[in-house]
Amino acid sequence: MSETIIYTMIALSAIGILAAVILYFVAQKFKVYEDPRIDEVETALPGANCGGCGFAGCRAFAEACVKENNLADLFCPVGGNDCMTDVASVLGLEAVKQDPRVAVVRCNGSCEHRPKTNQYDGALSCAAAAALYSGDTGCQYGCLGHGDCAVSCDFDALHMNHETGLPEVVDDKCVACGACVEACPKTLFELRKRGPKDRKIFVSCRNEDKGGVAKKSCEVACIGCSKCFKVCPFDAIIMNNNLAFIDSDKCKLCRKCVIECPTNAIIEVGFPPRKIKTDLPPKPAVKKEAPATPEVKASEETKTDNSDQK
Amino acid sequence: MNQLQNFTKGFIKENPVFVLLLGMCPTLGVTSSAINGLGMGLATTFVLLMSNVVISTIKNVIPSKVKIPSFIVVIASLVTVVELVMQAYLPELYKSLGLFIPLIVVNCIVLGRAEAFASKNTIFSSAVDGLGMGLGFAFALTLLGAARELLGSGKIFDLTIFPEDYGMLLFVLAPGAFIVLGYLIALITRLNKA
Amino acid sequence: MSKLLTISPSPHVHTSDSVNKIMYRVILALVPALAWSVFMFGFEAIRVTLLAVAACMVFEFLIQKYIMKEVPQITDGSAALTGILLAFNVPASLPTWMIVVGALVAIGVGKLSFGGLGNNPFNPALVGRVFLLISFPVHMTSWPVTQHATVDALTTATPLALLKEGVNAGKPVSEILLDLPSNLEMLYGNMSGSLGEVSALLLLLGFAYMLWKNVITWHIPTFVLGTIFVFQGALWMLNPENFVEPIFHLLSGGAMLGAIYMATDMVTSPMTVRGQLIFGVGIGVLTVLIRNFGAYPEGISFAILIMNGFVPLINAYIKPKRFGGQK
Amino acid sequence: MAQKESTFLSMTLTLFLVTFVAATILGFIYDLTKADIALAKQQAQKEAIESVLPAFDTLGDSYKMQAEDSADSLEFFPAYDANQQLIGVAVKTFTKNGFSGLISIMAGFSPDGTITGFEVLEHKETPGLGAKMNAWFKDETKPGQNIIGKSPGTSNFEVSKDGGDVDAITASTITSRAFLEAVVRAYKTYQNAKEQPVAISKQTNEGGQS
Amino acid sequence: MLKTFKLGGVHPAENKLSASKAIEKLALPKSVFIPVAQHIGAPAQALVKKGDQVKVGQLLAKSGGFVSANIHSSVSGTVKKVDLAMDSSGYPKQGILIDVAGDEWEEGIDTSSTLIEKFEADSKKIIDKINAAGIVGLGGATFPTHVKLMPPQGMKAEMLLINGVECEPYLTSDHRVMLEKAPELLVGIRILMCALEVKKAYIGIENNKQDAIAHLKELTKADQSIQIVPLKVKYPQGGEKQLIKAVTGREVPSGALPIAVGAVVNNVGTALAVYEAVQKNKPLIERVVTITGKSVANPSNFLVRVGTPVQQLIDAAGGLPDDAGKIISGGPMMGKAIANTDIPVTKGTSGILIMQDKEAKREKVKTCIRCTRCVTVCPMGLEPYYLMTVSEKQIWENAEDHHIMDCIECGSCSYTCPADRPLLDYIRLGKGKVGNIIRSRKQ
Amino acid sequence: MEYIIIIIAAIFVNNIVLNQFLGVCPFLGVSKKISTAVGMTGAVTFVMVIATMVTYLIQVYILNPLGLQFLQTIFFILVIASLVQLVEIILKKVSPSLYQALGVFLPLITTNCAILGVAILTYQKEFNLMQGVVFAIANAIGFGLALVLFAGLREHLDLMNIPKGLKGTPIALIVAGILAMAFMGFSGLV
Ligand SMILES: Cc1cc2nc3c(=O)[nH]c(=O)nc-3n(C[C@H](O)[C@H](O)[C@H](O)COP(=O)(O)O)c2cc1C
Ligand SMILES: Cc1cc2nc3c(=O)[nH]c(=O)nc-3n(C[C@H](O)[C@H](O)[C@H](O)COP(=O)(O)O)c2cc1C
Ligand SMILES: Cc1cc2nc3c(=O)[nH]c(=O)nc-3n(C[C@H](O)[C@H](O)[C@H](O)COP(=O)(O)O)c2cc1C
Ligand SMILES: Cc1cc2nc3c(=O)[nH]c(=O)nc-3n(C[C@H](O)[C@H](O)[C@H](O)CO)c2cc1C
Ligand code: SF4
Ligand code: SF4
Ligand code: SF4
Ligand code: SF4
Ligand code: FES
Repeated sequence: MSETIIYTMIALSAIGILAAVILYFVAQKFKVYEDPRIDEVETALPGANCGGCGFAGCRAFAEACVKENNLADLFCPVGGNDCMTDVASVLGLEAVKQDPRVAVVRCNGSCEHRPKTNQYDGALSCAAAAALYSGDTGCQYGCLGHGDCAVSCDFDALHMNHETGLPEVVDDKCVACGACVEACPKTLFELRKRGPKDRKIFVSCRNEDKGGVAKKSCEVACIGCSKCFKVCPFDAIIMNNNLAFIDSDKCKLCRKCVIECPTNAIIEVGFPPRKIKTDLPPKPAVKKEAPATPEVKASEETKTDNSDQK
Repeated sequence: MNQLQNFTKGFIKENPVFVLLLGMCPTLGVTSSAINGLGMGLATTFVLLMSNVVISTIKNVIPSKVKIPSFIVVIASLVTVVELVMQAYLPELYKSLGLFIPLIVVNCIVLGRAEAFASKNTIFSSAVDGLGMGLGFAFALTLLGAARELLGSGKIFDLTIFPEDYGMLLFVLAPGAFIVLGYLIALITRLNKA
Repeated sequence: MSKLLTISPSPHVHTSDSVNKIMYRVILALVPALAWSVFMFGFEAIRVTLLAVAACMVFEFLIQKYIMKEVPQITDGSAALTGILLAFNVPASLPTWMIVVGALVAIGVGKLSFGGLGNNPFNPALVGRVFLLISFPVHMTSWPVTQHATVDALTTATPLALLKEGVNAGKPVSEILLDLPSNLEMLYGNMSGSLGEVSALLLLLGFAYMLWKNVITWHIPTFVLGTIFVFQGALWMLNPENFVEPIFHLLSGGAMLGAIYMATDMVTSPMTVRGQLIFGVGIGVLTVLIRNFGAYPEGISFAILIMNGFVPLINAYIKPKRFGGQK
Repeated sequence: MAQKESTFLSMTLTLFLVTFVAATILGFIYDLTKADIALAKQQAQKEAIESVLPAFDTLGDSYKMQAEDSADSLEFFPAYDANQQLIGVAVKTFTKNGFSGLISIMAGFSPDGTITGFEVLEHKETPGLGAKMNAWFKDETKPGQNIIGKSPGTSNFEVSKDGGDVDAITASTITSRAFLEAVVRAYKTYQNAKEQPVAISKQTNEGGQS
Repeated sequence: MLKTFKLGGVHPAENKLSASKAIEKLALPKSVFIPVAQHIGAPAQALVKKGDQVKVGQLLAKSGGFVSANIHSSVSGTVKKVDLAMDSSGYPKQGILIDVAGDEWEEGIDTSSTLIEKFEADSKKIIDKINAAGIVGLGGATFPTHVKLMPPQGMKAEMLLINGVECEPYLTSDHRVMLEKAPELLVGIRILMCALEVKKAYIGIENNKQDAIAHLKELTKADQSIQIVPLKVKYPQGGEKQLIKAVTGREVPSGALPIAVGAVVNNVGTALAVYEAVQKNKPLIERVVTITGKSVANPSNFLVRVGTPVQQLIDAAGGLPDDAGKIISGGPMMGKAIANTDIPVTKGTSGILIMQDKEAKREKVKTCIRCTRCVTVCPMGLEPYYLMTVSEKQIWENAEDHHIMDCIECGSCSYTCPADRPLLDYIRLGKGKVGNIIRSRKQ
Repeated sequence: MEYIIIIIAAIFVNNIVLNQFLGVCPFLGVSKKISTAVGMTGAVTFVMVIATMVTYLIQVYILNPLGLQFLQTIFFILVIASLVQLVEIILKKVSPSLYQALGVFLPLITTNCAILGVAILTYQKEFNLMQGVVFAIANAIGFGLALVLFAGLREHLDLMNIPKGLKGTPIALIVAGILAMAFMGFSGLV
């Protein structure tokens, strides 16, 4: 064994021991307690730092979780229940289950349904437009169409449809962070229960004007006629200020109200196409002849079918 | 995750350079040519593989307070081995990689993988992870080196692609490293998404 | 009402000034200098300029349309301006392909990578120019013989290069100056150099035009040139054998072109007058440092680029005087 | 994952063990590679010497000599043919005035001072510019820049810009000046050494014999 | 050298088309809609109900708090309903709809045009009268005047500034008031000085109203306490802080009120209204409104009863031109575009401007080229380009740090931006948000 | 003069990040805000100077006499790692405010090539202790200059409309490249 090897062994071991000894004593002397669970909780979180939980980022949420020691009011919408279960297991607590939610737009006043009454020519921001005036249509409650909501969505779950001028939510991508709820100056977004197979039924309108006024400014406005309210077998519908609202906790997705609504203000999402007899948006009309629209559709379909065959 | 995925993730999906952005110094510093990139990449791969193996072997006997120092000693020893061996048998390469060989020690991926993977996984999967990550690193460095060498002097691995007169010197120099890496990362991210 | 009224927030009136007008006025201001370089370098000057402008505009169009998928904005004149200024900063003899590469770097890397007009922190034309200078040092420092040379033997090198050469070889400045064009010659533009930098006088003429049209303010050029004058003057007073007198530095090389047309690029310069003071002084000091002590005989391109890097910091800390703010 | 408690003993012990094992392994590997590293270094040196001198038979003992214009010394490697006749001397010379500082060169001189070859051993000049010097100054197709076969004693080893006989590397005058400075330094020191052999401090050559 | 404020400012084309048109009385409307909130502060509370008969000058709604103002009837007739109706922003607001019948005035109001110069020099009584008359600032902000006249504890007004600047292009109502009602105006000023207990008043007038300057100088020759100050033509000279700076050289600190530097600023129209209220018992029920525009057949200045539909003014000026693209209530720099000509003239309506189609449209927004012009012209020394960006990206902390709340919304920045950026649109938005944040923080 | 040359060379000509490629990870990582960049610079300066001194002494008084130069790497890194941990622990207790300011950066410094790089370079360049310290300080300043400049640029870019694909790291690298290119203007200055 050469000299170098011996020196090597001595020197290196010595510095190793030295490091350990110093570290040990210093660590003893200058001990500061920090809850290691904060880090653990943080790793369990998705790390999107979106603030959907109401805290300034994931770390702050983690700190809150550890501090509160009670997860009742704490929920990470992005990670969802799985994530909260993880957090709970780190902390040895029960996670609070929340029904998965998804954003819906409560305005269906597309360009064709809602005539313009003036031309807006300012900054292309809903918030700016809303601060200026009620909007470029007769409906002061409706979508302004400049897409603040779409910009606010960090998850690419919201897009403006340029045909209708309205935003559309991509259910699969939406994590119910609520950013759009905050962003929309007309508060058109609602986080609704996702429902089985992403099915949901809701009143896509926030117009609180009286029936006539509402109808005049927008064809598909809720006119507050209460027909849906009466037909609902589960008392899921609330009438308030000339406007119907469906409580997603009570709604059993029976779709009776959809057929009942005279203005098509109630929207159903995620259902398979109805059997021909019920696929008639306005009026129950099982016996009556089908209204024009589906007929046109049907003939269009057959046309395309034909052309395909050719 | 099966071992194959574990192995391949380092190439594109979790590429240490393009995606995780670790080990930037050697990445930028030695890639003035493809061969340098490859050499450095392989040296790092060796260290990564071995350190992952060693650390996952000894992980259970290390007290947490001296975890980092111990890991570093392991890594530094391995680097020294590489340094010595390279000096003895590949003196040319050693010369051109210069300062960056000892700096493998502080290459964030080595310690990063040790911490994040090897200290939690079995020896075999740690080895696979180390090898995959290392080769991913080598792949990235070679790619970057090749791109810079091509743009800078019209060659790849010293094979002339176009006359050197058309080479743009800047790409061989420091700024070129940053710029080429910037665009490469953008490209890879794009491919990753697609 | 049959027609829908327009609604918009106030104000409802607007100046007639526009980005396009600003850009085209700068281009117009550069025309005399361009004419002079055509006189000096002949057809080559036209070739380089047209090529650079065309390449910049084509790249801007292609990248915006096909890579960024935006509506191309080449008519705003900024790409053309970048092209002209790039051309003004290279020797008239630069091979075609290098000009194209320079334009690609200027527009692609220097401008559009950041999102296009207004977003770039660095002056695009200078990014292109410095890229060329570092990548092709030989071509970028070989100057064509001017067509109207008076001091024939020496016209292929710029006054600054000759100066640096001489100083490096240990000659005293007074001796070197004998071989250089006189201040008057440099003022009207009888010297060798990059295509657009030769005539200080015509560049100043363009400056006057831009001031008149309110395209730029006087601050930055004055601060830059003033600093060069003062700093170089101080060095010269200390040791006239090692350092040349300050006027020489104002008239030679790209000092005028840089100070008037490149440092003033509004996108890449500070927002307040006090910020512009720091910016201008910084450029002046760095230019003198590089010219006198660095490897490059000419330094204003680097100086401007470096100070471009400081602009965000300057903007973050140097604020306009606020009404009712603390005194 | 079960991890050990951090007690004083366990901490010290582990770190000791880790370093100890590492040290042992390293020590052995160092021992193992030591000879090879030295060999590789010599090999490189020898190759450099061979490439700058005409074919020789044996290398004499190398010696160091103080450069005439600097406090540092240059290393000399005399080479002999089969008859123990001096064929040339390889001089390891340097300059600190390169564009990026140090340039180290092995220059070969025939006994009359003509340059027989050179090899740049170490430099940090800019790739594509100054870095070209190894090829530039021995390009046989360009007599203006080729220094092989010339002698600093007979031609002016300055760049043509400074009035000398050698064309500088394009756009790299600084490197060229520095390079020539190093060569001239080697030449001058060599001439001095010839004139006053007393000053030569003999050294044992550690294995330059081939 | 004419006086002016130092920082920033712009000079848009003046276009004072109606400057030479004498004030005409507009015919009585058929019905009026009188909103209960025509001022800054709490809305007034309606006192009448459907079917009530009202006379001109009768109190319709009572001031709803300290910062609020009474609302009086501007016509006589029957209250048709007390209900919501669209205001200029398109949102329904409460107001009183009255069908006009005859022109019967409340007793005690002196409708003659005789000039009464003498007044009782009792500050308290004057302020009470002003309060009762529902006078609010007619310069645009419609801030209740009586509040301004009662400086907060520990502050003392040193001077009165009368704002005759009228720096907005097109508008000429103040100009006409200064020419045609100068004697009344001066009495009003003396009343205000008395109410504030100050010895000095200045009337700031931009130099483009030479006739008004000469006229008022002539009338005040004898009176040392009122001084006419001609000012350089520069927008927004009429902004309160700018006017104070221009006339006195004092700078109202950021976030503070003019009274902090001892100044109170009132518009000439306000001073005239004060005269009428104090000397003639006439509440604020009518005001001078300019109706103008490049294609308007007959740009004029009308004396209009509050509540008159804008449509009637337009008709009186020759009808809506075919090429009308935008109707603005107020001037082109600060006025508000309206979509609907049924909305009423209110106390704050200084003019109706009808813009042609081609002027009405904004240019396409381009990216900011950081030309520094917005910074240079901002009279408050702000960085509009930055404020817009952070407001657009909703980084409110940065907006607050950069003093977004100091913005007086003069629009100089948007006006001057060569890239046609909607700077003020976003700054206004940011101001709203930051204001809310600050308020909620205080609570 | 000698010190001035060391300083100018380290800050401008051979800037540790832009030219030597050392400490690039923190350069990219902690440069999103100017305030963090300043904090990091403080922490790096602190550790770099101490580390350079300690490693210098170790090199001269332990490794060289014993002929253990090949152990340089392992010794240096062990010293740096322990040092950083020590500093962190002590700061946390002694000056919580300073720890708040610098603490978060300390763990990052262990794996910062710049520290080890400067330690090794100090030895390679055959500086003496004083020169080594000056060299370390100058490099720390060079690092800080690059970092703060870069942070300013990135804060600025955050408000700009960077094309989607280039947002984040790619554009940061391009900016770093252009900055490095601009800094090449300093070449030959010393
Ligand atoms: C990035 C860069 C690297 C350079 N590298 C070298 C070099 O390695 N050697 C050299 O002599 N000149 C180099 N130069 C060029 C010198 O700055 C200088 O221009 C030249 O040496 C003297 O000019 P000349 O040779 O054209 O007469 C470099 C320039 C730059 C910008
Ligand atoms: C809450 C509040 C309190 C005010 N108090 C006073 C005051 O005490 N004295 C005063 O002269 N003005 C007071 N003002 C009026 C303002 O200074 C200013 O004149 C008014 O907002 C309209 O000005 P503008 O048109 O320039 O915006 C007050 C305004 C507000 C909003
Ligand atoms: C940008 C700007 C411009 C203004 N221009 C005028 C003006 O020209 N004339 C005027 O009387 N008030 C103008 N004002 C309103 C004044 O600031 C201030 O509110 C008014 O003179 C106070 O008087 P008042 O309370 O009697 O209305 C302007 C306000 C702003 C913010
Ligand atoms: C006064 C002025 C100077 C300009 N100087 C330059 C310049 O030096 N280089 C350049 O590429 N563009 C210049 N431009 C054009 C434009 O600002 C530039 O393309 C932007 O930097 C691109 O975003 C200039 C524009 C103006 C108004
Ligand atoms: S912003 Fe709205 S649509 Fe987007 S993820 Fe959040 S809740 Fe869903
Ligand atoms: S839903 Fe709301 S935020 Fe979205 S475009 Fe409509 S108004 Fe704007
Ligand atoms: S609107 Fe506000 S930000 Fe714009 S110039 Fe006026 S005061 Fe300044
Ligand atoms: S005026 Fe317009 S273009 Fe100029 S800096 Fe301001 S916002 Fe930008
Ligand atoms: S590799 Fe150098 S700091 Fe990470």
